[in-house]
Amino acid sequence: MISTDGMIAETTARIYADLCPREVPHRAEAGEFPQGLWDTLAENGLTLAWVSEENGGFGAEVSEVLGAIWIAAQAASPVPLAETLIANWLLDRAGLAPAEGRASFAIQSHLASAEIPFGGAVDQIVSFDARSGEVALFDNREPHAMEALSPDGVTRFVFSGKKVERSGLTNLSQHSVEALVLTVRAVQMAATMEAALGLSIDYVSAREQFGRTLSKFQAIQHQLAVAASESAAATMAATQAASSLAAHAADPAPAWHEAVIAKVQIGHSVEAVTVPFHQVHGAMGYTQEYDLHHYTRRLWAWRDEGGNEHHWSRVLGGAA
Amino acid sequence: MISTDGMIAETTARIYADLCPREVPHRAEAGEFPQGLWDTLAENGLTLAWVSEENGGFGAEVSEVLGAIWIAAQAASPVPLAETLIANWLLDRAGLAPAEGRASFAIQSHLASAEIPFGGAVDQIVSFDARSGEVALFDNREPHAMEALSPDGVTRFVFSGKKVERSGLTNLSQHSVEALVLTVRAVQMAATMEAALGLSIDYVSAREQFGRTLSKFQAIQHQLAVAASESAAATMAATQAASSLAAHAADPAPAWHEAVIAKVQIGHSVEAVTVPFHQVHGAMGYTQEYDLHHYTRRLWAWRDEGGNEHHWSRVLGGAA
Amino acid sequence: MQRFRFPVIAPDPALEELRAELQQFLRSERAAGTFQPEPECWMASSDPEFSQKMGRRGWIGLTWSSQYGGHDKTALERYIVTEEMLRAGAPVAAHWIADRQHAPMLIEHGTEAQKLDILPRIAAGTCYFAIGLSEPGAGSDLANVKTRAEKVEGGWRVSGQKIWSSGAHICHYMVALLRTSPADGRNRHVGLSQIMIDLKAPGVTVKPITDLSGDAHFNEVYFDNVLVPDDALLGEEGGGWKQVTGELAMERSGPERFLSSYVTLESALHDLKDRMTGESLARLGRLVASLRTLRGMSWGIAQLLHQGVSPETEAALVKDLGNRLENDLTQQVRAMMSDIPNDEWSPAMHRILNIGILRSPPNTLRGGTTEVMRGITARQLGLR
Amino acid sequence: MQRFRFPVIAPDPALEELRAELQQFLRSERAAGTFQPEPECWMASSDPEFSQKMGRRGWIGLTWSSQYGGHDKTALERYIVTEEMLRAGAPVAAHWIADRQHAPMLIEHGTEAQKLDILPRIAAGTCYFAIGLSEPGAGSDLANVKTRAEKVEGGWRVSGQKIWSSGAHICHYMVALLRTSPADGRNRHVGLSQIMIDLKAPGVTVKPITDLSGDAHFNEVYFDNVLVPDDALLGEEGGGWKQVTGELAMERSGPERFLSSYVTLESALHDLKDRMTGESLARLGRLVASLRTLRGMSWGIAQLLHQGVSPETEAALVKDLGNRLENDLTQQVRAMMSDIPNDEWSPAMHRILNIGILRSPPNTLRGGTTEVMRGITARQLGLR
Repeated sequence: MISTDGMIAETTARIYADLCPREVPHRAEAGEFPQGLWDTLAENGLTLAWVSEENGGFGAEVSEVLGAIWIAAQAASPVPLAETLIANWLLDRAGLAPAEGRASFAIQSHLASAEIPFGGAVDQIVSFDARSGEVALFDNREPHAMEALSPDGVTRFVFSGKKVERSGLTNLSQHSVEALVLTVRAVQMAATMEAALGLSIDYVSAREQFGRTLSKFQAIQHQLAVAASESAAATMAATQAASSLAAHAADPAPAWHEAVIAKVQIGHSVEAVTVPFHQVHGAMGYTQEYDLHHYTRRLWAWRDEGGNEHHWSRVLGGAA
Repeated sequence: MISTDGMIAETTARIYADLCPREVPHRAEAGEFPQGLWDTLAENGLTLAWVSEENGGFGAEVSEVLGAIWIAAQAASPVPLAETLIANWLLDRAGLAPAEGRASFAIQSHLASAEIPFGGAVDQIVSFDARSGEVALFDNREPHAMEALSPDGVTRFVFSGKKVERSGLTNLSQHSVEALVLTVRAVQMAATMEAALGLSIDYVSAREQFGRTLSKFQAIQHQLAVAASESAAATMAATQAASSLAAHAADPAPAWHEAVIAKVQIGHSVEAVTVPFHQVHGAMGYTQEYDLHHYTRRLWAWRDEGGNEHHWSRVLGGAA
Repeated sequence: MQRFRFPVIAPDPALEELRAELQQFLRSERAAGTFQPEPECWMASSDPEFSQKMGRRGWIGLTWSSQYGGHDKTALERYIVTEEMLRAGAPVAAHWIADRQHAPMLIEHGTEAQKLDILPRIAAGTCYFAIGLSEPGAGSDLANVKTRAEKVEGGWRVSGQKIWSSGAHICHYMVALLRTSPADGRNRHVGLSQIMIDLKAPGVTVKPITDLSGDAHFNEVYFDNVLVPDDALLGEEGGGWKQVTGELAMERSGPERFLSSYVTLESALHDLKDRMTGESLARLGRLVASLRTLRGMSWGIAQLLHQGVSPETEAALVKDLGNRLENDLTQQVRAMMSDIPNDEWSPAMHRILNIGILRSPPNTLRGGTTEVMRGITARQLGLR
Repeated sequence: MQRFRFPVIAPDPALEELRAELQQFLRSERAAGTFQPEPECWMASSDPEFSQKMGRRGWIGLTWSSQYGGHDKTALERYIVTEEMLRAGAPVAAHWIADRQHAPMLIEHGTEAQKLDILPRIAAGTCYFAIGLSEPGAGSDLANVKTRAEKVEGGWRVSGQKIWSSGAHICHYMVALLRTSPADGRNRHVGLSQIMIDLKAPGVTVKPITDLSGDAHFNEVYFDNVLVPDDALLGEEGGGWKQVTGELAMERSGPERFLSSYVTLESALHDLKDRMTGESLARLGRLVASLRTLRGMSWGIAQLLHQGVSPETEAALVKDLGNRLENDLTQQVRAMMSDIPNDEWSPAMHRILNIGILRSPPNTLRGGTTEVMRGITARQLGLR
């Protein structure tokens, strides 16, 4: 279990309960960014939670912040909270001031470009160069939107020729940064699976066919039982990654292994949960006005982000 | 559908109905070879069905003989009928007289040895050398028994140093022989799946739990429905391979593609049928005294024979 | 014993000529930029202009009489046309359902006037039909339809609501399953009839439903005392249930049940070319085997239908297997594409894979859910 | 919300010492040829000598008091022992069930005399127990047991039949679920009790059942008016149902539910060594992730059990996931091994893979079928 105790998670829970009811992700996708939600998160310092005090942040515990990320994901958070947290963590490690507003991140390796989550809705991109350890802050004007599975949108960011606003060196390795990013996504994915499971249970408990609620059909029960088992496994994998990250907060490199395990485990279970979730919902779950797709589309997008489960399985097998 | 009309199939059906009731495969596995069944098959000329008239056989149609093979497989035939048919087909193509009794076959490629189906119960081994097209008949004294999944037993046969009794050249390619062997096995596997499906349906229709027959549980119905769909697909794949083989009886090389498709399709579906068959049978299906394992163990053995479904999937993908 | 009937059909060279002609047409249309290939094109990719082009080439209405604008060809020729359109991911959704389903229905049940009026327009690719089965309270449980048609002087008055009617916003007609008399106690299958409704008639309101992929081909269709003439009743009054289940069985075995994601595989092969690893070759081999096997089953059923046999269980098997294959195909392609860095993917690959994933959920719902398919098979196995 | 409780436990270096000691022992036993690793060793690989060796090293009866021959260790230390034995595929079946299940039962419900008599022998690896639950008419539907125990002067008379009792042919005792009074109308859960039966007692007949792999560890056990003393009743008269469901829940989360085929993977890695293709590395990676995740879940439950909490649903989840993992592992290994010609396989690989396949069907049956596990989960989800 990801702990959602502590002040940071509780504040986050309160803000989302107040300012992110189910209409908000819908409106965000229609182009109406929830400025009030974002401003409140920022005013409460949540975007700076992983920034050290000397750089103007709160130096919060890894695990407390992951609890907040869990809560945001369960609300289908339509703002780049996790992305900004990661971006600011990177800046902090390079001794740089946090981003001014909404930010996202990119890991630069041999590729000339990167796919940026939430890329259409952020002001700045923080890149980490895996070869040099350099962190750089780029302006994100005119992002190149891509067709995306995620409701959050994705853009493609080409590194060369872009103006660097500030930059600095870190002693972080690629494994360090991957450990953080993969763990954050694992927590979000596990939270998303559990939220979508909850929606599915509610739906089959209310909907009738053939004079019975759907929940009374053994085929429905067993589909959701399998999905629940995969969702529980995802939460375990995320929790193990989170524990390992918390134990290596100073430099997360040793947490890389558990983070990759979580990526592989959870990535491979996406089909095993999204297929039954959609199936038990029937056509209703396929409509834009219903909430399920806020969860399933994020799962589809996140499993591919930064390499899909097949890629990371090879990496993990090679490291074993 | 594999046609089981025609005199050869009907004769086979009659012989198996008379001489291969359910006890016979059980006794064969306990070491009691069903000599009466075998002698009757041989006396009726069935082992020579694919031998041309000039070599003392009947030169029967490919498709008629495949119908007989289907029938034998559904009875969990504990005698090397299919193996002897293949062995004699090879000898015939080399202009050689058929084997004297029970025979099996081996395809010699770069390996120094081959796994011989029914190897413990046959008098002679007919090898086909894929490099030269040569067919050779070996004595099979002192076979080296291996641990085997199949109730028919498997031996390992080392080619070098063995006495060749007779040999001759053919103009057959490796593809020609593979087309025949893979098609024969595909027909046997599809027949075996359908027979085991029948056993499963009978079992769940008779067995009660919680005051209802098992067949009334939706979870049981859906498991067997999925198995039935895979079994139907296996039969289609086998039938397409059989049609192609029949259309190219003179030299089956052009039938290779459909035969490989059948191997891949059916091999990949073995788990999808054997898992539900065993599951709906509960512990009963796991006992030696019950019949199910005669079918499931053959499926497990045949999917591995001459390379498993993964190997052949690569071959097929490379040929596409 | 062999439990299911799937004849194997020998190849027919005449059909291969037709296929070559279709491929030539599709290649040149793609080259001209008329369309971009899309998965699930028969449901979600509409282009009336493309449909009209097909109509001009004689590729709609193949099987019916030239007297009604048809082309006097066989069901197997029609099969080849549908197969090639799906393989190409062409924008055929506008006319697909009318050609597949409603034209045969009109031929069987329509008046001479209706046939002369409507069939030539369907064949020309200018007249489209929507299916009117589902309602908010009647999904898998189709017998629960509540939309009523009341007999009035000279026709029927229709009131109620249909939902998930694909394409209704561009269609000219809907054939709806309606309650024309009350259920007989617990037997809800009686008193249902099929009625053709002009979607431009007063009292009809069509409201698009946007789906999670952003497409808006589904619709809610409301009927407020819509008056339709007597001859709008297709088939027997009260015979709707039997007619509908017969049609569903026919549709379930078509190539749209296993070729709808084919373009995804083709796109991946294009991007990977000579960079296929052993693993990807194995994935390809497995898909080739499944596609070939399902094609054989579907084609065998087409042959039976051609002979007037309607094998309900075999069709349900094809649909269930085909749905599994299509989901599997998309996942296998995701795995294959992981062999190359994603900035070496073509833009088309990104697009096709995204569309394929986003459009996949309804596959196992439309035309009967997976649960309904397995129930049909279980009944044939004697389990229920 | 988080629906299930699975604590994450930080690594404990003390446990790693124990693990090293176990691994050292197992390596030297294997080198000495005492055993060949086998899948499903805890069910099907019996070697009383090996059990006695373990007893001498203090690896049976870890958690109970030294007063009864135990070693005053924690449940977590016991977990490490079971884990290493399973990973090695060691022949532990003889004592496994007594150590896991019946010793704790005796500690809770036994008389002082029974504890002093039996527990030290279990801990020494010389006294074995069989489970007496299933009957020919009571499989998943366990409440349907018909074997009766009738109260008589000074004890009980037992008549009836148990089946699928693993190891009964070498066991000294069986603890059986028996009907001690009639069902209360439709409530069949009342009137059941757990009774310990000396398998050497007059009237007991043990008949081995050979399974499809050729093993004969299953048995039919017949009771013909077998007299057992009063203190053979373990726990409450009529409380058998509750006791049994509690025990089942405890067993379902152990490492035997996901490590039973581990030796198959290890054997493949040994044969493949540096010949692993990218595909095989991916398969390995996926298995590593699943094993690690399930281990975390199972270990978390061990912690809860240690604290006296018995999480029934979490245990059912582990069993269902573990069963799926084990089937998957065997299939993944088949795929990995297809990378090298089969005459380059070690003889051990052939043997282990065959055994793994042949012994796999009971996994999803014993300890509660997959259908029962999913029913338990569905109940917790509020669906039934």
